[in-house]
Amino acid sequence: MTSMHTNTSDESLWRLFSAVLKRDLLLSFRKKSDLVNPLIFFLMVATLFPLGVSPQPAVLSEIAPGIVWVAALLATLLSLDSLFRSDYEDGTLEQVILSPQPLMVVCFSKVVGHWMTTGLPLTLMSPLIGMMLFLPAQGMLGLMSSLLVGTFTLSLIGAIGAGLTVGLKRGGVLISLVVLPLYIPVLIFGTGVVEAAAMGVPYDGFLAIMGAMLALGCVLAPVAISAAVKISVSG
Amino acid sequence: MTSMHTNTSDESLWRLFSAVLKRDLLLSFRKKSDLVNPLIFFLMVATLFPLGVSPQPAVLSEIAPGIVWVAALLATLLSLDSLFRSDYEDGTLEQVILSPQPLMVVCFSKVVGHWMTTGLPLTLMSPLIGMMLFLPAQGMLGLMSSLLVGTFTLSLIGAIGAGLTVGLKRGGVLISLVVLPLYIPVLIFGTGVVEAAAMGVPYDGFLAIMGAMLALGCVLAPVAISAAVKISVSG
Amino acid sequence: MQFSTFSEFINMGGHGLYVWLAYGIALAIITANILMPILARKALINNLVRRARREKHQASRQESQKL
Amino acid sequence: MLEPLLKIVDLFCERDERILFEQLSFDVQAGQLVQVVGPNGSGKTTLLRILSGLSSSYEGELFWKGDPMADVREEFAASMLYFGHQPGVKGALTPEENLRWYAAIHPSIDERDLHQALNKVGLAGYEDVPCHSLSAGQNRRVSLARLYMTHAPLWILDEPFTAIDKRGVAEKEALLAQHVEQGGSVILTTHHDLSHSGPVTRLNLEEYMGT
Amino acid sequence: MLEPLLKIVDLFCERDERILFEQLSFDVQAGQLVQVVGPNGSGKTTLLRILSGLSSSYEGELFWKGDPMADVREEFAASMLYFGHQPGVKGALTPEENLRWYAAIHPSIDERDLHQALNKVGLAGYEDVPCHSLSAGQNRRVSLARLYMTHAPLWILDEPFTAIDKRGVAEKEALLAQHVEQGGSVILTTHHDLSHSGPVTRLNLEEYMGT
Amino acid sequence: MAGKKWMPRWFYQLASPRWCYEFTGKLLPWFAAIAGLSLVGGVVWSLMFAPADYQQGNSFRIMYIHVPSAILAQSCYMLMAIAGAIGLIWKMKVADMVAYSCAPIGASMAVIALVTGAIWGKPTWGSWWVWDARLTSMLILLFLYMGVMAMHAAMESESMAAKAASVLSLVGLVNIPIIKYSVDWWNTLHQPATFTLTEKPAMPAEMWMPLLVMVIGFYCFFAVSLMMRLRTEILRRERRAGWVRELIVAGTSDKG
Ligand code: HEM
Ligand SMILES: Nc1ncnc2c1ncn2[C@@H]1O[C@H](COP(=O)(O)OP(=O)(O)OP(=O)(O)O)[C@@H](O)[C@H]1O
Ligand SMILES: Nc1ncnc2c1ncn2[C@@H]1O[C@H](COP(=O)(O)OP(=O)(O)OP(=O)(O)O)[C@@H](O)[C@H]1O
Ligand SMILES: [Mg+2]
Ligand SMILES: [Mg+2]
Repeated sequence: MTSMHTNTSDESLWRLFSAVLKRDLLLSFRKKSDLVNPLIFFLMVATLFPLGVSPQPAVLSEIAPGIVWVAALLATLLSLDSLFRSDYEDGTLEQVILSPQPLMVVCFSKVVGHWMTTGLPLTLMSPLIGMMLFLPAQGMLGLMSSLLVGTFTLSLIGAIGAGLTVGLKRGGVLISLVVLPLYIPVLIFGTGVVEAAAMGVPYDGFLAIMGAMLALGCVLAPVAISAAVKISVSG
Repeated sequence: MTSMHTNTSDESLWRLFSAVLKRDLLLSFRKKSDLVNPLIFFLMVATLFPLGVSPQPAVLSEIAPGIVWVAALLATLLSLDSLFRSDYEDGTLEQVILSPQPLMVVCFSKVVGHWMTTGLPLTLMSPLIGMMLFLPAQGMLGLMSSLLVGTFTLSLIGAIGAGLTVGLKRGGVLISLVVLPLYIPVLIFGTGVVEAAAMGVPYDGFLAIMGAMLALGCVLAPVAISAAVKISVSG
Repeated sequence: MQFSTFSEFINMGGHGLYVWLAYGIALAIITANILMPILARKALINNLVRRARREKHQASRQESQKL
Repeated sequence: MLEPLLKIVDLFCERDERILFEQLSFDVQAGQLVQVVGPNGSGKTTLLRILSGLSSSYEGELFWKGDPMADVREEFAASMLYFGHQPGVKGALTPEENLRWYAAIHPSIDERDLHQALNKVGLAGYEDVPCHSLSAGQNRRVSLARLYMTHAPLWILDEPFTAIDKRGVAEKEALLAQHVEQGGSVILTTHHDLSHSGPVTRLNLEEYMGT
Repeated sequence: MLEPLLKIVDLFCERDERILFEQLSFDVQAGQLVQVVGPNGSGKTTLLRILSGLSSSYEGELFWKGDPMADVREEFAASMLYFGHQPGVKGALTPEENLRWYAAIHPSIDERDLHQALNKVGLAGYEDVPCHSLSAGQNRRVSLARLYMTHAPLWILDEPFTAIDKRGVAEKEALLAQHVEQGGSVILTTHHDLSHSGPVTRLNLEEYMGT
Repeated sequence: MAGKKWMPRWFYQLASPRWCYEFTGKLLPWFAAIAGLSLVGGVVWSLMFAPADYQQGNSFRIMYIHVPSAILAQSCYMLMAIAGAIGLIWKMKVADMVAYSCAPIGASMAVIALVTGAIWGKPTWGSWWVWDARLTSMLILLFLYMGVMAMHAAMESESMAAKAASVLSLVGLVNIPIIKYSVDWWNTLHQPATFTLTEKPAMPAEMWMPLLVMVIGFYCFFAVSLMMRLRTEILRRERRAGWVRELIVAGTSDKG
């Protein structure tokens, strides 16, 4: 019995990444509801506004970019709470932390899995909601591209909050407090893109800024997420 | 050792009711954050709209009733998820079901406790948000009275959803799906009251309807809640 | 001195309400920020003193039991 | 002997296509200690949940003091104390508050015995520590303290000795023996050997295993 | 004897104003089975979490094969297998998928031994049943199957026999004995008597209790 | 701990709660004196002697508390995040305590800035609140503080709470410039700035002198409040240490 050294070569990292991703996707697909629920939530929140605010197309089309984005943001936020929670409760998170594999890669892989099961379908569904809220047709592409980039940033930032609150009994609302202020730049630029697109103004500048935020997130967030998870588990 | 019959006299029911209420309030007050967090969430969600939609007073004051109500609805909804969950997870819910005391009373008492720690403070805080969204001053009274009546109805309805989803690992989003459609009448009449009040039109008709919904809820919801809880636990 | 009479000073050229409200709230929050640590410190020290006394008491009782 | 306290007639239970037990009939008399035994996954927990009324996915009949269970559900609930896999202890409350709450929801639990019970389970001095900062065994002890406070004649206990240390187990066994001696009944599962509990009736689930 | 595998020097731990243990020093040699004993709440779980690296709220020093733990954290992680209060089994996955995932995250666990391991813990035939429809004991068996698949020399086990039936316990004990014989080491807590595991070194936490 | 040798000596002394307790005990009266003097002097100066603004009249006097509190709220966040980082990296307990003590002070400064701003807005803009870039980013700063405080409140163990809150405040620190930038941009897109806070008439000396005094006073008040909280916190967390026991036994005479 010899001690075993971790092989942190690229290839082994990639294997780890894909094993984690595969498992998380498998878990989501086994519980179909996990896939569908954020979508329905998105749809429902978006429908609340015509009911609560006003059904007039003129009013709705003006507030549509904001509403779609806020609904997407809330749907992501709510689904994030469970990102680490079930792993924490059944003890798998403990095992991941104790394993010699780099935690950062595991966390990043979980975030990717989360985005693939919420952000991506949300993006694909957004034109439907845009239509329901009378968003001009020329705004659709802007809506989708901003959501595509933005939801991943949201998942990355939110995962930090999820990691920090996973050890707490009633994380539910706390995660929103921690994460919502950090979401505001994404919200502002996201709606900026959609509004520009709806008015037919070029929006690639804004989209580039969103891309930059995503890149920054990809670099910094995994460090923060893994630190957060470690703190939560090892108290 | 003789068998013991339950004393279902009014007085004993009242004792049960107050014991449950006292414990739930105690739990909330021990974790102050449970009290404050829904409030901050309410505030934050309300802030998202000016950021996402438009900061112009004219636009905001038009959509203010809808936004305040949607934010209150979401804050109630999110805090509801934990209504039965922790009791379920640590096994106390099982014990409550097995006790000879009427489950309906226990459930109603838990809902009252929930409303006192979320709906009531939310109502008290609503004028602040109304102000930030440029709701006319004459609308404030309508806003508060509609929220006072409405949030209790929301808690009652939401508790049914909470009871149904408590046995599931990731209830988080599911409860929204179950409950949101039922919330829509409350939302419509609630914003109706606020809009009428803001325009200086009498709104007691709408408020009376909301009162009727509340009365109906008080009678029917406890039955549904206790049935839901029983199903979830003895699955 | 910008004001010639006291009531002028209070009135602040019609903006008295706003100015005094702002200064009053700021004063309240600042005092609270000074008072709260003082009170917390008092409560803590009382607590610690009581505990120290209790421990001493217990120790002496144990001594006497041993003897 | 008189009417049995609990009578089980021809119980059948199946989960996921697998028959856990069938044609299971037995009586629990007052003053009897029944240990349900069987390897992991043989259906002990399932049986106990059926008996306590937590689960209704079964076929067969149950009688409480001669009456069909459905008719006397409430009386049964008042005379039964259940202890499940989960200890049923709130982490944010202290042991004392937890037990007061139990006294409020279950008429057979007497609040006046509280301090004595905490003493007995070795938690004197922890009355005002929130339960989340107690160890696994201490948390279960809080829940077990109910046994010292109750007048219920029937106890249904699912692995009550999990995470309890040797001395604790011996004390709990003595308590069971005393309860049985005073005419109470106990149905329990445990992987421990019961050595201090007096006469034990064993119900081996493997004998009723489905085919 | 050579350098001890794990060396603990002057460990001190306090929780909520109460000193759990102090001046705790001991060595774990290759081929040694250490049983940590003590009543409920004496700090066994706390000690095991410190040793495994899950908790850092302690004072004192730990050495792995002579090197300070902080310098060889990764090597230590690769040679240690931890089994905690929670089984670490995902309810929505089958036993097989659960174990494959463990093999992916821990280099010392060998996926090729999977079926044999499931056989050994008595779960043959349950490979493709999701774990949430297994009993308490079966769930823990899934997690214990890792012991049959690992090459890690040091095992840290916190009450591994909870909810496991008699025969299962005997088998696991034999496995521990075999591991120790082959030069591996085990640190465990359990309220069972170890009767089939060969020589056992006991570490009684009561002796190190604070004043 | 890497890099031990290159740290100056005071850094290690600060790391000792006892030294820190004694050191702050010596500093405290000085800061308290300066804070008291400059705040009283500044208030009198700004309320009675500073000239009224030619446009806004006497409501302009609100600036003398609004601006210092707004500045302080921002620098307090920096201090909190930096102290948190030091606590995370060097496992320095005192830094954790500083970070913990900063949050409520910073939050209350943000509240003062918001409330005085709102009150000032009523006579100036005719509305208690506008969604202006500055105001919005101050509101978000308050939210960030609330998140950090909620984090502290939610965690049961002190060391865990300190670490979690530090991670959060560091993440927030990275985000603050982004938030500021985005909010500025957002406002210019939506609405031509009706009122700009930056476009001020060059202030005459008799206007900014009292402001300077007030700013100094606020900073000293901040130091006083922080040190008092810190000292209580040190006592609480070190209550088992010998020197605290001696201090307690020596008598409760030590006030401050
Ligand atoms: C709730 C409302 C308000 C908030 C949150 C707010 C916030 C701020 C902030 C964050 C600063 C920056 C301090 C610095 O870093 O230099 C500031 C400065 C300032 N504010 Fe406000 N403000 C509000 C309302 C007002 C109003 C109504 C006025 C006057 C019309 C005003 C006038 C000023 C001035 C003159 C400065 C100094 C400018 C400078 O130093 O750059 N503010 N305020
Ligand atoms: N989260 C916590 N916070 C504070 N104190 C705790 C916490 N968890 C445990 N403790 C304290 O630490 C002590 C030791 O707990 P630990 O879980 O290590 O005991 P144990 O020896 O494993 O007991 P058991 O046999 O019951 O599992 C307990 O007495 C408890 O009071
Ligand atoms: N939720 C469930 N859904 C479907 N089947 C289940 C469920 N829970 C348990 N089972 C099945 O029922 C059988 C009996 O489970 P039970 O929990 O009653 O066993 P047990 O005798 O208590 O075992 P243990 O000693 O491990 O606690 C198990 O083999 C399992 O496959
Ligand atoms: Mg079982
Ligand atoms: Mg333990």
